[in-house]
Amino acid sequence: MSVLVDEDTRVVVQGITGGEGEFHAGQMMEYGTNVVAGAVPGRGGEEVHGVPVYDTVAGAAEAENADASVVLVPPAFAADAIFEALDSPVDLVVAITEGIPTQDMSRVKKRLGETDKHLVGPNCPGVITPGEAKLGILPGNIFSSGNVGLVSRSGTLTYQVVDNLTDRGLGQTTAIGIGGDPIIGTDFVDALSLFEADPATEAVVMCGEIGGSDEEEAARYIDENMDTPVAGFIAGRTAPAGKRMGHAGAIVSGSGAGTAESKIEALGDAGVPVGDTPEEVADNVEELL
Amino acid sequence: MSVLVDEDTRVVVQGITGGEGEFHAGQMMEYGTNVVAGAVPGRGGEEVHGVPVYDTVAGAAEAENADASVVLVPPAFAADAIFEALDSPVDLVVAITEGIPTQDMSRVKKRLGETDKHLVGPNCPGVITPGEAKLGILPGNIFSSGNVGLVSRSGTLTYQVVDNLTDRGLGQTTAIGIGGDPIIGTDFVDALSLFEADPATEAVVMCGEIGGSDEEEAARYIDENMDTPVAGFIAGRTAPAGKRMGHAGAIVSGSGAGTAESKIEALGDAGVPVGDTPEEVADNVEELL
Amino acid sequence: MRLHEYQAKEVFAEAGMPTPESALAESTDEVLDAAESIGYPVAVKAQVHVGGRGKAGGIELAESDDEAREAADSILGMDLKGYTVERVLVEQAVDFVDELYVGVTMDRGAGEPVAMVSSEGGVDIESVAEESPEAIAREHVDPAFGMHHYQANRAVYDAGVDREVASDVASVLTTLFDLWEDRDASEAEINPLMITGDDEVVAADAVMNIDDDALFRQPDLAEMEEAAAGDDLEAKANEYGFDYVRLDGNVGIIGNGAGLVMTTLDLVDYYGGEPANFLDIGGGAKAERVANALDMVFSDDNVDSVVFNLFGGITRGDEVARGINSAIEEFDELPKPVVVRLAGTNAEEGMEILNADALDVEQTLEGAVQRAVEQAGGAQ
Amino acid sequence: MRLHEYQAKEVFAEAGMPTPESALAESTDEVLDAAESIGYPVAVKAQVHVGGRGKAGGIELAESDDEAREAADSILGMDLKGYTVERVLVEQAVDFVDELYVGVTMDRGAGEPVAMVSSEGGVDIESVAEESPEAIAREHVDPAFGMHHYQANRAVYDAGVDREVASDVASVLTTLFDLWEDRDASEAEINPLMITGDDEVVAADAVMNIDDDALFRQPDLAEMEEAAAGDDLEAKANEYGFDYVRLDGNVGIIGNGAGLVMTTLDLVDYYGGEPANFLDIGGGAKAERVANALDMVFSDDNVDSVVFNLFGGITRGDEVARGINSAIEEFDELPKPVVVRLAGTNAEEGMEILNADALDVEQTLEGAVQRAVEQAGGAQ
Repeated sequence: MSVLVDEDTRVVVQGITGGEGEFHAGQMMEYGTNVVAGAVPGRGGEEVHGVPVYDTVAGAAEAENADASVVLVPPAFAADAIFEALDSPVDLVVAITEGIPTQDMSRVKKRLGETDKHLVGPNCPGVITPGEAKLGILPGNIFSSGNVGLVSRSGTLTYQVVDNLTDRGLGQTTAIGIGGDPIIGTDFVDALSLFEADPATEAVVMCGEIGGSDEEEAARYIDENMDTPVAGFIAGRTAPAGKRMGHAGAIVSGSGAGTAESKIEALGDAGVPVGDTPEEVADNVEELL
Repeated sequence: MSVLVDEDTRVVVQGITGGEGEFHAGQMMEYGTNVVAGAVPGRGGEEVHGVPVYDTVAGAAEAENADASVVLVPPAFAADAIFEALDSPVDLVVAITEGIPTQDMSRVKKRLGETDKHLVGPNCPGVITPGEAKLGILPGNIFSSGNVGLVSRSGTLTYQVVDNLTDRGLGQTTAIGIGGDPIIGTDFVDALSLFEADPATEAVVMCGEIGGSDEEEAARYIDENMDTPVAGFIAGRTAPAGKRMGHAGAIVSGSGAGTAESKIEALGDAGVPVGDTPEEVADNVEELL
Repeated sequence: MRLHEYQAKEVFAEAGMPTPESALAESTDEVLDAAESIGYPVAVKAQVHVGGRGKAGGIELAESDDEAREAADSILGMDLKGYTVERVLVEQAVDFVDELYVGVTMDRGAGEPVAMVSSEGGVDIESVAEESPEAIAREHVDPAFGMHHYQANRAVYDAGVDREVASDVASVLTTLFDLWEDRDASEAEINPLMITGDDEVVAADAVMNIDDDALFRQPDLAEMEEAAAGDDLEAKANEYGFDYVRLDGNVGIIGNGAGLVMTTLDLVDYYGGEPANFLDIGGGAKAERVANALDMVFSDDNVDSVVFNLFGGITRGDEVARGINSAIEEFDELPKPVVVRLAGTNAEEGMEILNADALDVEQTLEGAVQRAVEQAGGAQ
Repeated sequence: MRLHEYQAKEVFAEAGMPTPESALAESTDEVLDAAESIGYPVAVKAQVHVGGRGKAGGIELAESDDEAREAADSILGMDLKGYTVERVLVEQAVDFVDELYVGVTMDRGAGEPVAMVSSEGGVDIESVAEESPEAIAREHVDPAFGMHHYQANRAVYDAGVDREVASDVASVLTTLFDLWEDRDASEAEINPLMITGDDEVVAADAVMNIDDDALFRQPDLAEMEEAAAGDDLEAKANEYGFDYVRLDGNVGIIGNGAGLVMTTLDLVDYYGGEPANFLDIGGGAKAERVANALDMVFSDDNVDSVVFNLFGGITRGDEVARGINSAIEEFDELPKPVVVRLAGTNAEEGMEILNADALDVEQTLEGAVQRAVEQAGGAQ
């Protein structure tokens, strides 16, 4: 079992003719992902890695019966690409692109709320169900199949934590990189509710970071609605206020909102052990299982 | 029984300090309508006809526990006034104003769809439940209480038909003027479904006119969903194509869509007798009851 | 309000739409000057609000001064379906290899705009819509968001537009949508959008209808309307602020409220007469408005009788009657028989005080219409 | 990217926002010229990205040439919380009777903008928000529709703004929202918005933060950033395309991926050290980028040791190692000790081939951080 994606997921890659798009489409296919088409306006009729390219996402999804898309287009065009995917038959959109203007994402979020679809990202590494499918740019080889769900705002930190888990034989059901932007599609609560509903997921790791109040809301959700145990990690304890730490969303505001302390405390109050180091997170997961 | 409004409806009049607003607020109150407040930006704290004026609809509705508003503001500001009412505690908005730009109404319609509220109009005479309340500019004295529901795109035509009904002692549960614009809030199907659900309404008169395809959709709805009998009238049989007949929405398109023939035929097919004259409509209602 | 082609093209060009070089001309000399400065071949196009100008002889191609003079002489001053041609647009003739259609209109049923592209341009798009609806790609646009870029692309690819010009056509559609929205159009279309041999895209025709209710915020377009005032009676109606439509019959009709006036027209027809017009004087019944309405209908030479059907709502019938009485006092003698019927609030009181010497007073709508049809010469 | 007050006011003025007359000056003479042309009294305001300029002596009022000279001499060149003042804005001093706050920002949690008005302007709005949140009227704005006019009105009336100026303040808020949207701001505010004795409304201060990710479509604003480049190291990071934040400690940190770099900082702190910076070199590990990153961290005099923590994802660890090796070959000798740890795909192979003569190679993240803290002088 898994959430969001599995071996049956049929994927359209938006931007498949670009450098990133072509490379990662190849990597996804190599991992076993069922990539069925690409979508790039003006490039319909071509082929990349043996799959057909269509001019529109709707055209690709209809012809190839796709149910998910991965957005690998440059930031200036990415919001439009997400709008297009949301207006096509696909149910899941995974947006990898970093650097989409926040106001664009605000409008995307409004549209998303008018649909029943899932958007993961943007500015995220994607979603992987080890051994079945990966939608995005995650390095498939560090993941292993198992019973731990993982949700994280950060890419390489996810890899670090997964590395620690895999080292101890703690495999994953699905790992979801929700992305480091201030406005994202799937948030912690959405991802946690998917894992809570998944019988195969027996524990969840949640890697948060400074900025916003998603982690605090997740803590409330965990406290009130979750039976599946959760282990936490929060990056950015040493970040100064007012500075953006790499991710557009990783910023403690001038007034002191969005600190690591606030998030660690909220998770602690919800009974979530928060590790001081990635190693400790793996320790905590072992204990919770 | 009645639909939409009754003696308990608590009404805010938007634009109550204007000429039309003040006059019709007075007329509504004289009829017995429970007008509890006015709303006009910049005029908060004043009084009109003894009811307090507030700067905002939300302020008025909260302070006076209102659940409906009547929009009597000039066309350039009317769409904004409707947006404001939809973003306040009132559940019913009756927009009387004629001449609101169609693109404004397109945006209003989108917002309306995001709420659970009712909008009647614009460019309509309003809603009346005889003997209980009128929200709008209808001449209360020609109506009488009874068991016939009435829904119409036209004001004075409604009065004419009501006159014919009242002459024969056929009173009304509620009469709804849905308005003559191309894009309106409550359409025929919405109004018919309200009457269908109202046990006191034993027959419905539906007065349509040329333009659009609302009457055709109503015919389908009547055929498939209504037990309450409906008598019809369609104005504009002699209207030439391409000319707007007074109402912004009363136009047979150049390609011949929206003709009276099409509507009369659709209603006929749905078992709705369509009168050739207002007298005949009253005859038909008598037969249906 | 419909813009003339030359006006719509001005608006288009301002927005960066590719349009052919052109100039407006009101005389043969102006046509020749324009043609010379643009360079032959040129098209000489009548600027009147009439469909099918080409077939009716309102558009001619000229490759030389002689041909341009001939075209100017034949088109300027000609009668095109009842309209006299006073201006022509002299325009660079585009050498095209393909013709597309692009348009934006309001879909009433959906309550939102729809953008359209078809590779079958240059012909009547309504026939295309009827005969092969799949040849028109449609994108409904969310009015809160406006048209997304992907929608323009999708419409273009779905319509099967050639890959070489697809992106330019998508830009044209985007510009057209933005214009439609910014200018409060009810309809904007380019038919044909010409594709030249070297893959240039050119708006060869331009249609824009503006929402009359939004003209208050489009002052420059509202001015174009004044410049292009048409029919005398319609201009008068505009001046008086009446909703007025001229028809072919001989029974003049005045009333209040669009639905009731339409019904009165329908009843004239039902009882065998022929309505001469639709005239809605709107709310109230001030003497001046009544007099203006009578003046309008009397000015129509086709009118043989008039039916005046008023439903007093908030305004009481006796007040309406006094308004009518004082209006007809302004005429020494009414030039045509007028049948009046009052209904609604205090209608009986009103009909009692109406000046029955000058007017025919009837008790019912049906009776009034029948009487007016009779006065106009009886059922046809 | 934060605009300077003078830049934000230029943008405001272009949009029709009422701003006081002002001029930028870089010398005492320029201050005097500006003051003379504007007329006394004037405010002389330091143009640096520092909060609380007034309290720190960065704003002075001048009523005469002498006072203006004195203000210019004291402010120009002064050190304001670490920034040298190179420019001042000389501005007409507004005689006010009331101070309001208006602002627009993105509410992350709601995913939509929020417009705010408070009658308690002129003070730190964040304290107002904490101490009396009801003193700030808020309107969430639907990003598809933009701000409706009623929302601007409602915010103003809900904030209890005086009736006499309410409509002007609503206009200011509308203009501010439109600017916020058109200019891709993350934050736009006026604090204080001054109300004069004759009910004029004037933006006495102006704050605009622009979304860095949207600068590509705000070329004129992007240019302002280059003109206002700050700290040397930050300028260098900008040039190299690194996400970089300078901190106070002595352990330099280089890594890939924001979350992992933040975690490395946290671990340095956890093991008793003090991080000197945040530096994210992003994806891949080309030799040039590695060399640039080392150059940056070595240029920071505070740095005593460096931890280089890379997680090879799609890029294999052995490739990363080769990138690091070839980068350090560019240095004759590394000026500061560097601890490297590689993880992820082919990490072991990578660590084996790392140049262990020049580098400290550690197997775990925790180990690497501890070693770097040690090299920098041990836990504090």
